[in-house]
Amino acid sequence: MKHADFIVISWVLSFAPIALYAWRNARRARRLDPFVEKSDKPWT
Amino acid sequence: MKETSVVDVRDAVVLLGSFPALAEATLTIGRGELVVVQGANGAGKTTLLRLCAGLLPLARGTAHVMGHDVSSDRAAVRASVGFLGHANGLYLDLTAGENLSFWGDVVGASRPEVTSAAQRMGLNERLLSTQVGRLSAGQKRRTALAVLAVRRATLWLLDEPHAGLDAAGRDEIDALLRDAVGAGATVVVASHELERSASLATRRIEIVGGRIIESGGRK
Amino acid sequence: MSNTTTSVPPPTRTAASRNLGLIAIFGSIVLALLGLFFTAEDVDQGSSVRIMYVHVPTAWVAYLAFVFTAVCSAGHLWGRKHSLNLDRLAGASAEVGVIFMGVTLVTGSLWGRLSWGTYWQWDPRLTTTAFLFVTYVGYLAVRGLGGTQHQRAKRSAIVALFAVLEIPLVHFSVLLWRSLHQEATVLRPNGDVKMDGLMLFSLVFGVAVFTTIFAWLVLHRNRVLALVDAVELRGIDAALEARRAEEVPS
Amino acid sequence: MSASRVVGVARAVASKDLRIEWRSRVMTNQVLPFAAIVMVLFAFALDNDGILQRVAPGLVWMATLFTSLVVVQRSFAVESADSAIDALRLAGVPSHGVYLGKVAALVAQLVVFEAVLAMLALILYRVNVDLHGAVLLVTTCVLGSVGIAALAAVYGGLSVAGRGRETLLPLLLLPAVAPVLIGATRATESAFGSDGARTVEGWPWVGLLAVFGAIFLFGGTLGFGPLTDE
Repeated sequence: MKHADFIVISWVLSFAPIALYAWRNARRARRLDPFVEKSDKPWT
Repeated sequence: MKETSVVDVRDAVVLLGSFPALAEATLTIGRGELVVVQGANGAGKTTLLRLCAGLLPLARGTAHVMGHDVSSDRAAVRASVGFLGHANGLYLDLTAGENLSFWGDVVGASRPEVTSAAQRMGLNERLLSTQVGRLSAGQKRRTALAVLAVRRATLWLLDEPHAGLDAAGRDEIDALLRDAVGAGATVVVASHELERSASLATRRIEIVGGRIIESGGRK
Repeated sequence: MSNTTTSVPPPTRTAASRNLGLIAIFGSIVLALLGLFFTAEDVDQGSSVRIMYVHVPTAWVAYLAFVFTAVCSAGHLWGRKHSLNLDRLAGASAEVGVIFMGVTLVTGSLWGRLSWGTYWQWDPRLTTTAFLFVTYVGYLAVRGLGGTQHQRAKRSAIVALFAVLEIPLVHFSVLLWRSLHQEATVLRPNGDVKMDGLMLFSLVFGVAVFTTIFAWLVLHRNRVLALVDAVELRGIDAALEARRAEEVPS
Repeated sequence: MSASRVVGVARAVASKDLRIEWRSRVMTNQVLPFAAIVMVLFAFALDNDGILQRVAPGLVWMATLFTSLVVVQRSFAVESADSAIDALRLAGVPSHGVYLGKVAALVAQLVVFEAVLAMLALILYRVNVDLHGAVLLVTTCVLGSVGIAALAAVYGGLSVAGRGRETLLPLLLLPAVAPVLIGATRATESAFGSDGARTVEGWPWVGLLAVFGAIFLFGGTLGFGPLTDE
């Protein structure tokens, strides 16, 4: 591998898990939404 | 109000995992009563006793034992309660005598107190020097009751204390419970044996589906 | 996944969290431009210094997350209300911290491959980080043990305080341990570099960007955990109904 | 909660634990042979006399750590076998006393194991120890055991006393005892004279072990009660 590859891989591996985590989190929230009521979401 | 009743449980919900073993149970027990709790397996008898002993957290409702809040002041509740569940709470590798003197040391009971508790439960020298793991079910139970006596509990919570005992053993336990009530203790016994508990109890209550239904009134 | 489910905004979104997310994304793009293109190469490290702009911020934020977890846990334990929300914040922060720390370990070893010629070096900071990663994986396992929400909160709060206590102890002991074998680290670059203005700015900017990402993730995660707990409580209502319907045997 | 009450409970719990272990012989008949075979297996795995002498201190402490996992699980399995742990919670017993008693019994057992492991290292790995080294070794074993036991009792109470969580114990305990492992191994290296280390160099590590032990013991005393009382 070339020098530049390491750097690109580092950056990708930094942001990919974060994006995956955020996406899964949003999906979880959408799935839970039908089972709760507005009073369970004090932030809205 | 809370001072006069030994147990005061209101709308108590207790969860085992996500299963409500107690579903808004309400119960008041006064000083000096000998209450028998009846109900089918899974009705919530054991859970009720464990709640009163401060061993289970309350999901909803309130529970006071000897005036102490079970959810916030468990240490005070436990200090005054003697609980005997399906397990005896003994160390199987130690002898009955070693078990008794360990609990005596831990709660600060004197040697004569330990000896007299052993005598009252009919534990002779031979039994006291036998490892608990080698004792019969009834002998283990008697050892466990002797431990309760050493602990000088004022509220006795017994879960199926007659289980696995022969007729003589059952009579012994009944006599002991009457003695304890006579000495000022309050006793709650969970049992599914109707005729035996009928002769013993000053009051019977029935528990169905995690809720308490008063059946037999005071005698 | 169908279009309709993804187009609906998640129920954890508010205007504030949305703006925070946009700032985080915009910041990440600027950071990438700075780190990958505009900054110069380091005199000693060459272009491998470009890994530092993600490696150092994620490491910092991971430690920040663990300290935040400890603060929330202490707040839960000693607060008068024993707030479950503080417990959920602690859990959310630890989860994000573990992810960031995992990222730190991966980028750290990639950087090590370039600078040291090896993926792993028993460098005190790297070693401490690896230990803490495992420690907080353990913390998350403790959170999953079950019981009531208050049991979970109390139990995990105490474990969190133990874990944060381990940070200085492990780091200190690993430092002492390494000081015996110094040849390895003295001859090789250890990650501290002399930086010019733009490089230093990019690094600090990176810390700010990742802190924003952290705040955004924790905000959402905390709300999802609140939903999970709420669903559990609503499940109790249903179970109570079912239990009441049990027939009284005749 | 008076201090004498705590000490009384600690003494009762410790002597009870040690009596159970003495009576059941699980330690002598099962755990000790396990520790010995680990030491022999290390010799097979590192098939070289020179290496064995150099790494002997590390092997002794690794074997100690593995053994401690078994010992701790056993220590709390005894409590949960017939729900004695419930009885302890119910007896209004100060949890500090239970904790300190458990730690004391664990330390006593670990020191015995370490003594045997060190003897095995002397014999199997041909390590030499002079008198000064022996004193250092004993001090290290006692203080190292305190550090391990102080943490192990907390995490053991959390993971073993609550049914079916035994697998959590190594995950929680092993990273946390890393500082103790480092300090104890270095001190033992000095005692064994491994790799040219001099005996006097070991004492600062012993000081470090004392500090770790004190911190963990303090934290454990505070945390054990709320953590095991559910």
